Amino acid sequence: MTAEQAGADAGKKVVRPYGDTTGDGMVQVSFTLPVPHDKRAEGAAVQLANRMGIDPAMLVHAKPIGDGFTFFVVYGRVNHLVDLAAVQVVERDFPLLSAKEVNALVKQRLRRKLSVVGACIGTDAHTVGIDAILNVKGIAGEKGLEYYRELKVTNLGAQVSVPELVEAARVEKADAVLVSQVVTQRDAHLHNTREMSAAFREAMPAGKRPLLIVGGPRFDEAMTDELGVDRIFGRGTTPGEVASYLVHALVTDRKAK
Amino acid sequence: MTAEQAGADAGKKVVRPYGDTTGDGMVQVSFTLPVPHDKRAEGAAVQLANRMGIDPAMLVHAKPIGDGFTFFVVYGRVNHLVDLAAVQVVERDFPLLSAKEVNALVKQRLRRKLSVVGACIGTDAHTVGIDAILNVKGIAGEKGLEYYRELKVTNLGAQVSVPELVEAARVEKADAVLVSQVVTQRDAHLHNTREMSAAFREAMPAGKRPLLIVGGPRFDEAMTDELGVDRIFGRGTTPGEVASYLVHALVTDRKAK
Amino acid sequence: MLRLAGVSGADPDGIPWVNRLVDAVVAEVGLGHGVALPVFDALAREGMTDVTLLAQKAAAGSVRFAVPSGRAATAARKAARQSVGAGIRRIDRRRVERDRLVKRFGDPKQRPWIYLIVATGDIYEDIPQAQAAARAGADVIAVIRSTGQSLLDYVPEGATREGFAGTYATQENFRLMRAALDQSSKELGRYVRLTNYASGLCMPEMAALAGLERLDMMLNDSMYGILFRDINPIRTFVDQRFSRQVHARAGIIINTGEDNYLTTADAVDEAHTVTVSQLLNEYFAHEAGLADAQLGLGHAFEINPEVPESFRLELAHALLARELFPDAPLKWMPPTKHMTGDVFRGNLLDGFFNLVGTMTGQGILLVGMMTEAVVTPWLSDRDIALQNVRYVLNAAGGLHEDFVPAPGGFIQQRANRVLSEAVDLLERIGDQSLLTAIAEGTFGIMKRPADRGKGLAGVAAHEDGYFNPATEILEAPGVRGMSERVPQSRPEEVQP
Amino acid sequence: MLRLAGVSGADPDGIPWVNRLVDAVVAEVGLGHGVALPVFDALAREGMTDVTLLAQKAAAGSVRFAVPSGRAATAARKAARQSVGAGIRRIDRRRVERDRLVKRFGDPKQRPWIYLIVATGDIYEDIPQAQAAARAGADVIAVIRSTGQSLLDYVPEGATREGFAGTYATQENFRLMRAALDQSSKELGRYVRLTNYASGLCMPEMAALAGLERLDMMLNDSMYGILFRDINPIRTFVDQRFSRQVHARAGIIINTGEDNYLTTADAVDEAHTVTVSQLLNEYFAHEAGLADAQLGLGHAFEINPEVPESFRLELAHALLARELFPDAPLKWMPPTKHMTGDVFRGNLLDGFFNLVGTMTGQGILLVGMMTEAVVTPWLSDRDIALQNVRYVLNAAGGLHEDFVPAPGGFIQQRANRVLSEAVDLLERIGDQSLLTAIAEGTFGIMKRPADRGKGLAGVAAHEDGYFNPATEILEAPGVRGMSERVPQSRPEEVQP
Ligand code: B12
Ligand code: B12
Ligand SMILES: Cc1ncc(COP(=O)(O)O)c(C=O)c1O
Ligand SMILES: Cc1ncc(COP(=O)(O)O)c(C=O)c1O
Repeated sequence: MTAEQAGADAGKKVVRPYGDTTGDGMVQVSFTLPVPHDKRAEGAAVQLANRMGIDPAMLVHAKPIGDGFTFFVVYGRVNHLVDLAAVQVVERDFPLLSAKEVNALVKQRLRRKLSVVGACIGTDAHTVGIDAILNVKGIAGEKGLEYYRELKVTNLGAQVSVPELVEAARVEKADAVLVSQVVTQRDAHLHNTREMSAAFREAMPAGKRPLLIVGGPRFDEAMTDELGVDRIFGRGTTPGEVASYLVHALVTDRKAK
Repeated sequence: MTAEQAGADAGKKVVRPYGDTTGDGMVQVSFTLPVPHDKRAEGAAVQLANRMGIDPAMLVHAKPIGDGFTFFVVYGRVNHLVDLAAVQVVERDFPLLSAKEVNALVKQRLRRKLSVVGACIGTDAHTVGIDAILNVKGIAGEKGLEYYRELKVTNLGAQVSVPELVEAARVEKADAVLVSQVVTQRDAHLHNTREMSAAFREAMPAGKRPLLIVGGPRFDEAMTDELGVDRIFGRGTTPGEVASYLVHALVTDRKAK
Repeated sequence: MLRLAGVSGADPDGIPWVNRLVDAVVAEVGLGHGVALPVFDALAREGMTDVTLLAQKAAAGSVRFAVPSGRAATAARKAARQSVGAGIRRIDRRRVERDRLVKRFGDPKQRPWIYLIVATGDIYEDIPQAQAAARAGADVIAVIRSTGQSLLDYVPEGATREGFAGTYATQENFRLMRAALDQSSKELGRYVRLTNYASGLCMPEMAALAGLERLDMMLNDSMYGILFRDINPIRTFVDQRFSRQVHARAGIIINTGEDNYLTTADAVDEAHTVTVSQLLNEYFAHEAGLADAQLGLGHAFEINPEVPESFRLELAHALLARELFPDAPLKWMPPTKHMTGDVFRGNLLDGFFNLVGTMTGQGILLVGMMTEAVVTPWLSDRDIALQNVRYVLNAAGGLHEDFVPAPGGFIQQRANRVLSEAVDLLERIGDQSLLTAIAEGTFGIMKRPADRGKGLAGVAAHEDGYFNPATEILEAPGVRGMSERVPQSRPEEVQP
Repeated sequence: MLRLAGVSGADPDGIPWVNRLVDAVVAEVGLGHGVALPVFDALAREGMTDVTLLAQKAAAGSVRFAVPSGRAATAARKAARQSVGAGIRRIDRRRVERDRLVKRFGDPKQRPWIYLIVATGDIYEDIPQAQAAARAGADVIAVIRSTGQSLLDYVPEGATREGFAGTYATQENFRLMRAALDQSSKELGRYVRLTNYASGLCMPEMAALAGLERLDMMLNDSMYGILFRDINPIRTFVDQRFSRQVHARAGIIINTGEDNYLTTADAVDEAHTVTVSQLLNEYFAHEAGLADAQLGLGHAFEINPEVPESFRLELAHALLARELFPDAPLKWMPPTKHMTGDVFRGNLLDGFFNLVGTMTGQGILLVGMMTEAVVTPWLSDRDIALQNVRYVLNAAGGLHEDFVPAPGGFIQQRANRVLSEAVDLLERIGDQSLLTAIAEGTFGIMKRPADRGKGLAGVAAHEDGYFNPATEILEAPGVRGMSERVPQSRPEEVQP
């Protein structure tokens, strides 16, 4: 289903937030301002809420934190409309295949095992996400890529440096490189991903480069171009989606790459 | 202290919300959209957050409610600045007096008891707030206005109609009328206050009209003109503040009215 | 009573014909004999059968009323009995219907039942919200009515889309919501109950309409109207009796309002007034024919959370109620007074409230909302609140097995103290009278003298020959017995 | 060891002189004899006294190293003992100082102690946040270090303002934070403790720096580095022993890392691995001279909240740990794995976590954050979380009196089952060896063979004549006795 169809299906294009009545536009906001608690601070909080488009803004809670900070909770009506037609979503633009179908397609069309190299790069040591995708155990009742007979999976684990990753991709003749990034403080995930894609661009000519895929719970899936990767997977990804995408991008629709 | 002084005191004029680093601008938002949960709905939530000035917006939680609604939690950096110098606050512009001082000033200057009539008007039956201000018991360790020897308090209680209130004000020769409004759904408090001030304007000539005061936890104290009242008191008002204001407006600074 | 006789509809100004009729009767012959005799006498004289038509004529001033005597009186009494009896049979049928549906769809699996409010102020917004709530786990839906309704001396007509903090309770709104919840019950395989208010100046009418539209529970307190709506005490005691007789007949569970006291009085200092009120509500309820299983006696988690050991004090109070009324489906009310705009803290407090509910085996749990101090509940508030309840009941539903108040310890001592304060207060009330106690501000620190309050005009002493066919039927022997036999509304116990 | 001898500072690239010196020694004579003999021999030969200066010269390539023998060796040993002994005396002085300050400012009034993390990635943001947290009730502040630090083979230098999800652990950062918290302790009249990590490739150095800068607790686990950082198992076991000897001497409470297992393994299925690890940590700790009061053994509230009776299962596990280690200040860790972006639910779960903490008498409570699944904690998250803890401890602090697991009931059965599974596993480990068990993925379902992992290059067998003055001093008789005598760091028990 494309975004347009989805919009049409819903039968309406413009909506507002819903508190308890259609169109009431109600939202909840909380934040801290670096000012001591007094009336002026409360006024400042209302000002911020107004700038966010909340009007009238009900300041319902203000609590001093330490010396120079105040925490606020604001409720109110936001004036923005949400235009569903303008929503840009990375919809799944490839068919979801079963493990059997994935294996069959790789075997028939590629005629060799598809090589996948995975890692958590940088100083990130959160392997649970990439393991969920790669290890046999899988997640949410789906087996991971290791379970697919026609995929050859090399999982490098955590805290892999970018040069190590590039080298492993070369050695394993990787068709695809799967990188996980979970720590996002100070945009660590973005920095690391950019460093990774730059390294591959530098190390290999365009045609020889493996498909670059990153995943993690806080990515914006629309940022592929900005990050120089082929695809981004977010919260709640399942191995089946990843396998289907691999087949789509590397086997059935090579130009997609 | 005026708003300007306060701004100067803080030594800085422009601030941003504070997550864990100065200037990071981080806020938390939650709302429901009247759309079923899917990727498009998540995109719509991010769109709304963006319109509120949050960019990048991290959609961290999405949960379907019933058939056609989805609840979202978004975190992110808001781009607005808060200009402390532009904050408009109703600062207390009268001195805070003790009960003794209030009594003394009324006795010396007014030379009669000051008559106060209070009520919850409309269908509002939340009397705890107005009772806190009027009854001897008071609130937060302060006695209510009944405790002041030189004030004559008539508390009409709950669900008083506007005509009843105007009549009582006339009978009691009210110097001030104190009205409480706690229910705010569909702006009940604003409607009722406007109805009340209009009735007083109609029933009495400007010079004879009692001072009109409303209070309640969800009022915006800056709306006096819009509502046609002399003063608005919000969350956490104490009887002493109200008594001091009465003396200021009716005794020591009559023109203030 | 006239509602049971089938009077319905309203004049062009929205005043129901019932009220126009009563006004006409009272204007001519007063209230002392009841309205049944004059009305059915006039009906016979006019050669009519439809009481609503009579009301319309009376409103137009074209009917005369008198208190009949002799044969005319006997005939009027008979007609009245027949007409009202038909209404009561309709209520009986709705009760059988409920029992059938409960049997088909089933009761909630867990105790306490999960009770949720909707309060959008528009019946057509309330309906989807109620259905969403049911789907998310609510067992009972309470539709909140508009702030002003309790002081209206009539019941508005038709579907309504207005009101503050709730929309009006009307027969049509009852019908619409009950139908919607029947649909949800079917979908969910669990009978979803519906609640409204038999409270305020129209307490008896509300009770009748609830019975007619198969509502399942009603807020109905013997003193709430007096204390919180300043309604005349005598009127309230009379009305609550009649309304409870109707509830008894309809198999409706009443919810009493002790929680309200703790919003104005301190929950620690005045804990015993809750106990006393529960005992009074129980007494009046039994007297009106309600069975223990119909007594949703109220109490609440309203202790200031800053008080040391507040959670254990709540446990003590909740256990005391549980032990005093072992067969009543106690209604456990969430924190409201000490809720603030800090919604994160609010949701936490609600969780601990839920925990007390499950640890002490409460019957009905009114779900607390994190936005209690902010707005009437949003759709999402309700969802978050239900998730909270589900977590607590699922994760700690069996904790009561391991909860054994230390003998002679803090909890037992506290419960004993509240009980003995309650006994003292009851003795003091016994020495004076309940009306005096109320006048002196014993409950919810509200002072309400017996000769004051709203609706006083509607209070009249019975005169000789006073006749109310509804009370007569409801008080007939056997009926009381019936309600005694329906403690759990189990289908097999229903009278044929 | 060289840190204790006073080597400090770093080269222009930020590599500490300590590391340059060790590298130089290893390049010439290997690691088998320890570095003390070659270094102090060279020092004598160069006629120097300052080891840092020697390191600088060595880095420049202008010093030769050899393993001395005969008189030169005796002299080097003596000099080394003196120099390192001075460092250890500095640690002793910091310990006495702590005891004095605890006596002056006092310990927290309540158990569990409230333990809070700061993790801004900038020491100068961390400081005010830590102070705000202390003011809001935190008893222990843990400064989280940057993600990459555990795999650095050196300790960075100076105050740092960078890092992801925390800033670096450096001696200067330790000093700055300890000074700030001393100020807070004074202001608050309560000694606020400071925590960091003795973990990763620099475990022993961290321990030494912590002792020198009067940190009060350190995360220090016998297996964490192996399982979660893929550090060579043998290196880890060696390093943890030395670091624990230093902690024992410094009066530092260690925090073990069993909570981590439950982030990768299931908290119900693998509950017994936590128990086994606690027993191992206890064994290794005693072996290194730590007293029971220094054993902050870890465990966590990580059962999927959807599991029926999950709360009671948590109670069972927490009680088991409490009863197995009655004298240890157990460290109770909050939910992380099943936290989601639903911050309202998150705060609720944290409340029930806090409740288990107080009901089962845990020693140290790491405060859970509602934003666990979202960001490293914000200032406001910490405030909300502390408010949560305060509510629970204040409202239900005495509930343990009324909590009596039903004999033979759900909780007891569960605890028994976990214990017997733990015993079985220990027997299996006894049959093979701990290194084999680790290699096979017994803990946290991570497989870690003994001949793999990071830092393997730093592992060398002791050769004849191996000499480490620090271990010698720390293992000297009497010292062990001392740490046994300081179960609660009570001032009067301190050795002069
Ligand atoms: C488990 C855990 C740990 C474990 C990790 C164990 C391991 N071997 O992975 C341990 C205890 C070791 C740990 C340590 C730390 N952690 Co941690 N940890 C978590 C926790 C609780 C759960 C993460 C998780 O496993 N999620 C479950 C998996 C299945 O979900 P997922 O990662 O999102 O993966 C899914 C998708 O995103 C996607 N996906 C992910 N990667 C990829 C890759 C590809 C190619 C594809 C296609 C898809 C894909 O598919 C997966 C399946 O659906 C989170 C909090 C939380 N509740 O989220 C914190 C959290 C991630 N940790 C955090 C931090 C800061 C740390 C530490 C740095 C703290 C410290 N200083 O001590 C350390 C050091 C770690 C380091 N060097 O990176 C922060 C990160 C903050 C931020 N946003 O920047 C979090 C959010 C907690 C917090 N609020 O502070 N942690
Ligand atoms: C107590 C209470 C009740 C009691 C009232 C008892 C009584 N005699 O007052 C009872 C149980 C009867 C009740 C009933 C209802 N309530 Co009510 N109730 C509350 C509650 C829990 C506390 C209000 C309170 O007493 N606050 C304490 C006082 C001291 O604070 P305050 O009112 O803000 O007053 C201070 C200041 O605002 C100021 N102030 C206030 N008035 C004035 C006036 C003047 C002149 C001045 C100078 C200052 C001033 O000074 C006061 C002292 O500092 C709130 C929820 C909450 N936690 O806030 C809901 C709440 C106010 N109730 C609410 C509702 C909807 C109802 C009902 C309509 C529900 C129903 N349909 O059944 C009914 C009907 C009431 C009616 N007809 O109005 C809503 C209102 C929603 C909204 N924003 O519109 C609330 C917010 C709960 C909710 N989330 O749904 N309620
Ligand atoms: C018994 C009872 N009746 C009625 C109400 C509602 O108020 P009103 O009757 O004013 O609508 C309540 C409120 O909780 C109540 O407890
Ligand atoms: C014992 C132990 N060491 C260290 C850490 C932190 O990780 P790192 O050493 O990678 O900074 C933890 C995390 O919780 C831990 O439990």
